[in-house]
Amino acid sequence: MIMKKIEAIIRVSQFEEVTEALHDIGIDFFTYWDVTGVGNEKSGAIYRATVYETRLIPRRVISFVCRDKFVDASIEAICKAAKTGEMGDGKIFVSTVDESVRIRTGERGPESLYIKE
Amino acid sequence: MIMKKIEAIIRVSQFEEVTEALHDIGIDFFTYWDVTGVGNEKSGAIYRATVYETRLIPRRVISFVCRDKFVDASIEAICKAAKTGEMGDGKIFVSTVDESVRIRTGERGPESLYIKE
Amino acid sequence: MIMKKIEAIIRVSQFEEVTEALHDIGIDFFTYWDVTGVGNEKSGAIYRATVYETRLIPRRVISFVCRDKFVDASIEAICKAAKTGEMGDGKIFVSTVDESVRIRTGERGPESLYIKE
Amino acid sequence: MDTTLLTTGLNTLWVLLAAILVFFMQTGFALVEAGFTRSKNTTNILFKNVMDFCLGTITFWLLGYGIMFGEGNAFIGNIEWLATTDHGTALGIPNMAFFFFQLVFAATAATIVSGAMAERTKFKSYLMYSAIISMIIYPISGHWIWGGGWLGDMGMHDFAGSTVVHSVGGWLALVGAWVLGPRIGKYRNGKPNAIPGHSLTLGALGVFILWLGWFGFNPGSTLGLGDVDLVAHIFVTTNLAAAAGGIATLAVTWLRYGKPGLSMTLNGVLAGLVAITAGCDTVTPIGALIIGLLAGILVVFSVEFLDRKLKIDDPVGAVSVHGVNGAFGTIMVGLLANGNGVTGLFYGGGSELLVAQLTGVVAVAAWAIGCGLILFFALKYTMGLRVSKKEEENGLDYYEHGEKAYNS
Amino acid sequence: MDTTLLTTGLNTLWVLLAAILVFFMQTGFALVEAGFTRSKNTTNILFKNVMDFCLGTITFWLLGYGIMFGEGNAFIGNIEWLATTDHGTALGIPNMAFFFFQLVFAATAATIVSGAMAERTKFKSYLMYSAIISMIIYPISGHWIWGGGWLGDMGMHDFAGSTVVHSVGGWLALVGAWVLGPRIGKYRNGKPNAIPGHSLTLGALGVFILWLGWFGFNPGSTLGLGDVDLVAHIFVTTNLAAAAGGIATLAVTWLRYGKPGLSMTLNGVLAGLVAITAGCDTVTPIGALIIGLLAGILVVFSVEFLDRKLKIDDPVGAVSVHGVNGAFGTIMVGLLANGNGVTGLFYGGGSELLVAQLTGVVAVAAWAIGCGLILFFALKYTMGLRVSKKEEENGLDYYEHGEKAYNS
Amino acid sequence: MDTTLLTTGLNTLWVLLAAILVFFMQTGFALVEAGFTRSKNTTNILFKNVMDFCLGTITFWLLGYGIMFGEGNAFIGNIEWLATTDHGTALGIPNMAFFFFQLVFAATAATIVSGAMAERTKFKSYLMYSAIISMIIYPISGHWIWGGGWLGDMGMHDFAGSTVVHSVGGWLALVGAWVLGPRIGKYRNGKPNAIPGHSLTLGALGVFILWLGWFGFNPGSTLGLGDVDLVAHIFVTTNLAAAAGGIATLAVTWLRYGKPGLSMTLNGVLAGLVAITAGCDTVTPIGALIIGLLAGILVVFSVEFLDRKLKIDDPVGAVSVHGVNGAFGTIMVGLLANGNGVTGLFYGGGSELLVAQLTGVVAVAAWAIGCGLILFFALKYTMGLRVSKKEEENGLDYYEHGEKAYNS
Ligand SMILES: Nc1ncnc2c1ncn2[C@@H]1O[C@H](COP(=O)(O)OP(=O)(O)O)[C@@H](O)[C@H]1O
Ligand SMILES: Nc1ncnc2c1ncn2[C@@H]1O[C@H](COP(=O)(O)OP(=O)(O)O)[C@@H](O)[C@H]1O
Ligand SMILES: Nc1ncnc2c1ncn2[C@@H]1O[C@H](COP(=O)(O)OP(=O)(O)O)[C@@H](O)[C@H]1O
Repeated sequence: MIMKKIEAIIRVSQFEEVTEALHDIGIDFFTYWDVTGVGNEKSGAIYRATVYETRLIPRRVISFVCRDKFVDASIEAICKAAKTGEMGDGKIFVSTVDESVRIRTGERGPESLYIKE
Repeated sequence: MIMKKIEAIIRVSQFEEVTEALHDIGIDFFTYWDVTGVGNEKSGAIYRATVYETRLIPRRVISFVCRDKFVDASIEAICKAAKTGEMGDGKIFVSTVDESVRIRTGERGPESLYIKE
Repeated sequence: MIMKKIEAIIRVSQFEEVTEALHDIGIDFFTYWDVTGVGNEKSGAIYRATVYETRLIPRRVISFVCRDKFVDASIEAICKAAKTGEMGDGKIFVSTVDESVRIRTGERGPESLYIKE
Repeated sequence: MDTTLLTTGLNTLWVLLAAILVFFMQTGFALVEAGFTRSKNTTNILFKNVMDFCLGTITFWLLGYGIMFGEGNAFIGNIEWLATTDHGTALGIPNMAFFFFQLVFAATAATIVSGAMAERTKFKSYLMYSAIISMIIYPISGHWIWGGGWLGDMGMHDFAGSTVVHSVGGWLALVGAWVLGPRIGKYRNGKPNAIPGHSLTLGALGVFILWLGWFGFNPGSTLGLGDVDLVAHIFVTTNLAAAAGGIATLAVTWLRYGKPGLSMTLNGVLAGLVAITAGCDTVTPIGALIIGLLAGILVVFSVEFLDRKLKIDDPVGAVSVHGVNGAFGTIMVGLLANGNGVTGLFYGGGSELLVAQLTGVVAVAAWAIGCGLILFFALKYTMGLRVSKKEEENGLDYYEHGEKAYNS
Repeated sequence: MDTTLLTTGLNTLWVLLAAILVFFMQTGFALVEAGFTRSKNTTNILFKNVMDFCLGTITFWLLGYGIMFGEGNAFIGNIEWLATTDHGTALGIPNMAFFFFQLVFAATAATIVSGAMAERTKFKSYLMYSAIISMIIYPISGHWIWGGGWLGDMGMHDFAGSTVVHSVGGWLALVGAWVLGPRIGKYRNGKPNAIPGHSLTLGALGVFILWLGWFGFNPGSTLGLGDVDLVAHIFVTTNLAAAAGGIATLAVTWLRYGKPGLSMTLNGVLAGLVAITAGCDTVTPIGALIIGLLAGILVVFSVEFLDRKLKIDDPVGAVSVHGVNGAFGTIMVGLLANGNGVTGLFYGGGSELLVAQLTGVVAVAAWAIGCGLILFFALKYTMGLRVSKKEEENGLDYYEHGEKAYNS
Repeated sequence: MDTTLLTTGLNTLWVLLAAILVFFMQTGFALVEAGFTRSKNTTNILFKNVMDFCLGTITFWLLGYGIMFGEGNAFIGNIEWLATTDHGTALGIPNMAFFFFQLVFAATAATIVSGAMAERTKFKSYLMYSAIISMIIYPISGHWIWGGGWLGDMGMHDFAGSTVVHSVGGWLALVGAWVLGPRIGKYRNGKPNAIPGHSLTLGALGVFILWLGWFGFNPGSTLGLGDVDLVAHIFVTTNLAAAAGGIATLAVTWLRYGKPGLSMTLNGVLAGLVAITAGCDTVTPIGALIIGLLAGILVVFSVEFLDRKLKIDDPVGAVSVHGVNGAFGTIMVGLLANGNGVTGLFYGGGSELLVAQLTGVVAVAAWAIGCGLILFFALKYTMGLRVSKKEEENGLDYYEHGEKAYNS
């Protein structure tokens, strides 16, 4: 079974909704961190006497590895939950992962991604 | 020679040990950053009068690119050093890298990964 | 058309120059975050009475996905802008992306990477 | 200088120094409120705290001082523009010294409200209501107790302002937080979520500064050093209640939640301080200890009650600390007073004092809640009270000010 | 104690407490400067603020005090080693009390400069010029006004040091920032960029602490409590000007930039405080309000002018706050003075005072700018004034100190 | 008021204000300790600092005050519950004023210990030993010197507590840190590692606040303003020693480590302040300068010695700053005293004073170390002193409190 890595760059404000949407389709494991995105969206800013436009917008990356069959559902779920319709909603990138290891058990491959206990 | 990217999501508290374990097998270059992991592990938290369980646990990502032949040793080393045996020890993901460039010299491919002076 | 992900680990101090260099070749979208790099570069540090050398150097990761044909130009641009010639200038890694989605529109594939309004 | 000049000099020095300490409480409030809220709203909350002192200065000077201390009648003072009518000399200090001392108290009442309404209130509306509180609402109820009004005449004893300052602020905060509604994400399926503040360091620093300021707030209310024993006594009771409040909350959180919690304990210290404020001059050190302990317990249950039952979202605990404990401390005077001319029920003073205290607590609560309802609904239906969902989610700093508090 | 001892005791207490408050302003400056600059230079800017007080203490004690207050002539005092000649008793307080009070003022002047030159000045050169400012430059112009020199004789009135302290610091800052040149990245294609400071929380905390300290700075300059009305009056004027400064800047930024800006408003509060310093004893409360409002407006345009026209990079606004508003406030005394023995033009006092004020402003500006040019160019061509491009880009903390301010 | 009342008023005011300043030192300690440790333990260290003042307040009131100042015998005072026996009137101030002043000193001694034992001590055990220090250990040795005990009788001179307060805290800290053992990761292959604190900004802010507080600590120990020259003198000596300490450490770190280091220099300022505390009233300004310079040098080598040779892990330098420099400063009085009724060896006062000083230093060190050994071993073998490896690695905030200090 092939494993895929999904990286979604989203608005920080949509994070809760995306988490729930992923939960609903069975994705309960992921890793996230905060980044700065440079894209189409601009925002007006002021600092002391300087008014300026910045294209540096705070974003959050949600990253997880899942089995192939989850990819489409994940994309759909993220798209729905992360969309506001305004410029700057973000991107999803999918790539292939060769191997996965669960450190605690040493399990390898897709197996290491299942929920067990 | 094929190059692989290894990304290990570990407990922050195991970082020193993982660093040493990698050093022992000849991996001296890597990049890391702090992330939040959502997984099986839960932790009890309190804030003012609210007691709650959070699945958001601080983690560290260690990321490095190495030649194919280092992959197994790396996985083994990380597994040993990062393991505590309790839920939440983290994951290792391996994927393929097409190209690598050392900015300073412009060297490409696996060569750019060697230790040189 | 194939999509590639380029991840460049650079000095924070070269960030502005790299941004401009990328802009010049038409790359206007990317995501970045701050990381710590462990590599050849060392720096002297002092804390209270302890003088020590640290190999933990602040770095910035610039990450973007682009169409295949941009890869070489990007590498060249980054190399030029990020280079200081001293140890520790960083690395560029290129890998393959299977799918890309623009959350706002649901567009998929290379199309989702174009500048559109 | 002769003894008359020296006496005035000494008393004035004390009042002004106490006022400086109370002024510094503005800083404490700013830090506590910033620390207990998220970093995306930090510029906003700091800004509000800076501006409410600026606005309070102007409005209390313009009208508030006269409304509070002007002779007037039992319910309201006079319109005396620019604080020029002398209310200080009769107390043995210059009018401007008394005015400045009262000004920093007025600003304290106003600043309490911003914490409870943090992270979702429009900046413009904030400026509006903050000005009105310092100019009208606070001075009127203040007049009742300290300005020669009906509650003071009834014998109500609120030495340094548990009710006059803290309760008024607390009840206004209650109404404000209720009219606004909870922050997005505070309740999910009716259950309260934790929204941790961005820095307990700021919170703790703020509480230390407030504690410091209270050594001006309470003993400074003697307005002089004629009775040094009294002043020293107040230092001790104030400090004991604060310490007892902290210890009690520590114990309660430890027993109740399994772990000792700093965020709540910081509230406990403040609860002790608020509760002792009314009776710091008259209760014994043991009385202060009791008041502090009870306040430290009360604050936990009050926070829980607001959070879980009333579902009113008060990010910093302003209602429980200032409203509830201000009322509690005022009532305790009716029971535990034993000195400085007042005697409570437990020391054989009869129930008269207790009745006066209860009347005062209820009257001021009614006044503040009534005014709050009118004020906040009026704002809600005119300029609007709450920012849009988008602004709230992305942070007020970003949309309202275009300025983030933290950068690299 | 008898009344003589009591009088000395009371006055000394007041002066020493005021000095403590002014000392605490060092902390305020340190925080404002740290908050308004980037985190890669935080260790450096904090370090500079710690060291300038250390060095100022030693150098002002060694020589500065004598140069400022020694009888000397109209232009300079005397070489009096180790502050041993008594200048206090004549004022009714111990020499050491007066010395300590003056020392904290001297240190304030020196510390102003570090903000404008932040993020690019060599540490070694900083220590050098900071010592020279406290030892020589500040005391000489200070002598002119407060030490029995020619400007004081002319009738110039600078009660607490708008010119003596703030302008001197501000003009030196101007020259320093100009000689250094702007930070890398401040100008691109001739247009100014925003380089946001790393923490508005630190900025706001610093401003609150400075505001607090000003209640020592201004009223403490009475050097005693003989006239309590005057002392209380100064509290009120000082506070009103600060509040008005904040409100004016809020309004200007809101109208001009579309959003209310905290970073600028913090400067506005300080501008009001600096501007009222010269005349806090003599202007009326309404005069203070006017001075504060104008200062709050002036500071915005001054910052813009420096930033956009002169292209001088002053990261914290030291030149506009201390230099420009120090001068402005001093001049306003010539117009609005109305009490404490001086009367300005608008109150029928004639133009003499105004002329003296203008003379003082110009003379001190010339002195500070002249000294600054010599000092900073001398440093530039000897030990060097600016760090290398690499050090600046990677942060001064890293290269100059090997110590980052923030770690995990 | 008549002159008697005025005298009491003035002296009481001074003592209470000084006490407020010393109270604020709690904040300084909290910030220094938080800044010099890692962010995963920030809630914990702040919490400890809040609680030790709460507990100190209660325990010193309960028993400590009587044990320290009760007549008793040469070694211990009396059991006097609730600080009700009057020890103030004889000094010309109310008992409660003297009590409050002494309370804030006691709390200082206790709080010193938390820094050295930071990042690995169990919260429960901390509360325990902190209470015992304020209630018993500190008051007993305090009695020897300030309470009419044998060291005072011998002529030992410790004006404001280099030994009474700082050394006691420092030696207890030494034992505590030694019994606990170093933090995980502090030593690797026997060589000390740097574990940088999470915020030098907090560290610097804390040091500024401590410096401020010292203007209450030292001159406040006059307990009155009868001798204003003495009070002013103490301001100057205190400040000179602090500045000299900072400069000396700056120089040493620069020469020794190649770069000027802020973290160490902050310790240097504190070292100067601790060292001058014993003799601030009697040494000349030049004496203060010398003491400060030597303290600033001594602290560096002391930190190195502990770190490298003794391998005792003291994250904030409490032992070197308070223990070593407290002892050093006390001894220097034997050499450099020259006023306020005491004369040291160098000024022809003979060796008697020096002997008394040395005796005091040794006796108090023995007492503190002895008590520390009993206390910390007792705790270690009963409730346990150190958290588990897992808790330490993940941070005490997480496991002990369930509350992180910093959130987004
Ligand atoms: N090619 C890309 N590679 C990496 N990140 C990208 C790329 N394009 C967009 N992003 C990220 O997605 C965010 C949103 O993209 P943006 O272009 O602003 O909006 P939209 O996708 O709605 O047109 C950007 O801020 C950036 O972080
Ligand atoms: N499929 C995944 N994709 C990305 N990160 C993951 C994934 N599964 C786990 N992780 C990361 O690994 C951490 C540990 O995983 P967890 O499931 O809690 O424990 P364990 O692997 O021991 O069962 C998580 O907190 C998360 O950061
Ligand atoms: N194999 C690798 N995998 C991941 N990151 C690397 C790798 N090699 C280097 N880096 C990153 O690049 C940075 C610079 O590399 P370094 O070896 O110090 O300099 P240079 O590439 O000039 O020889 C390192 O700090 C690290 O962040």
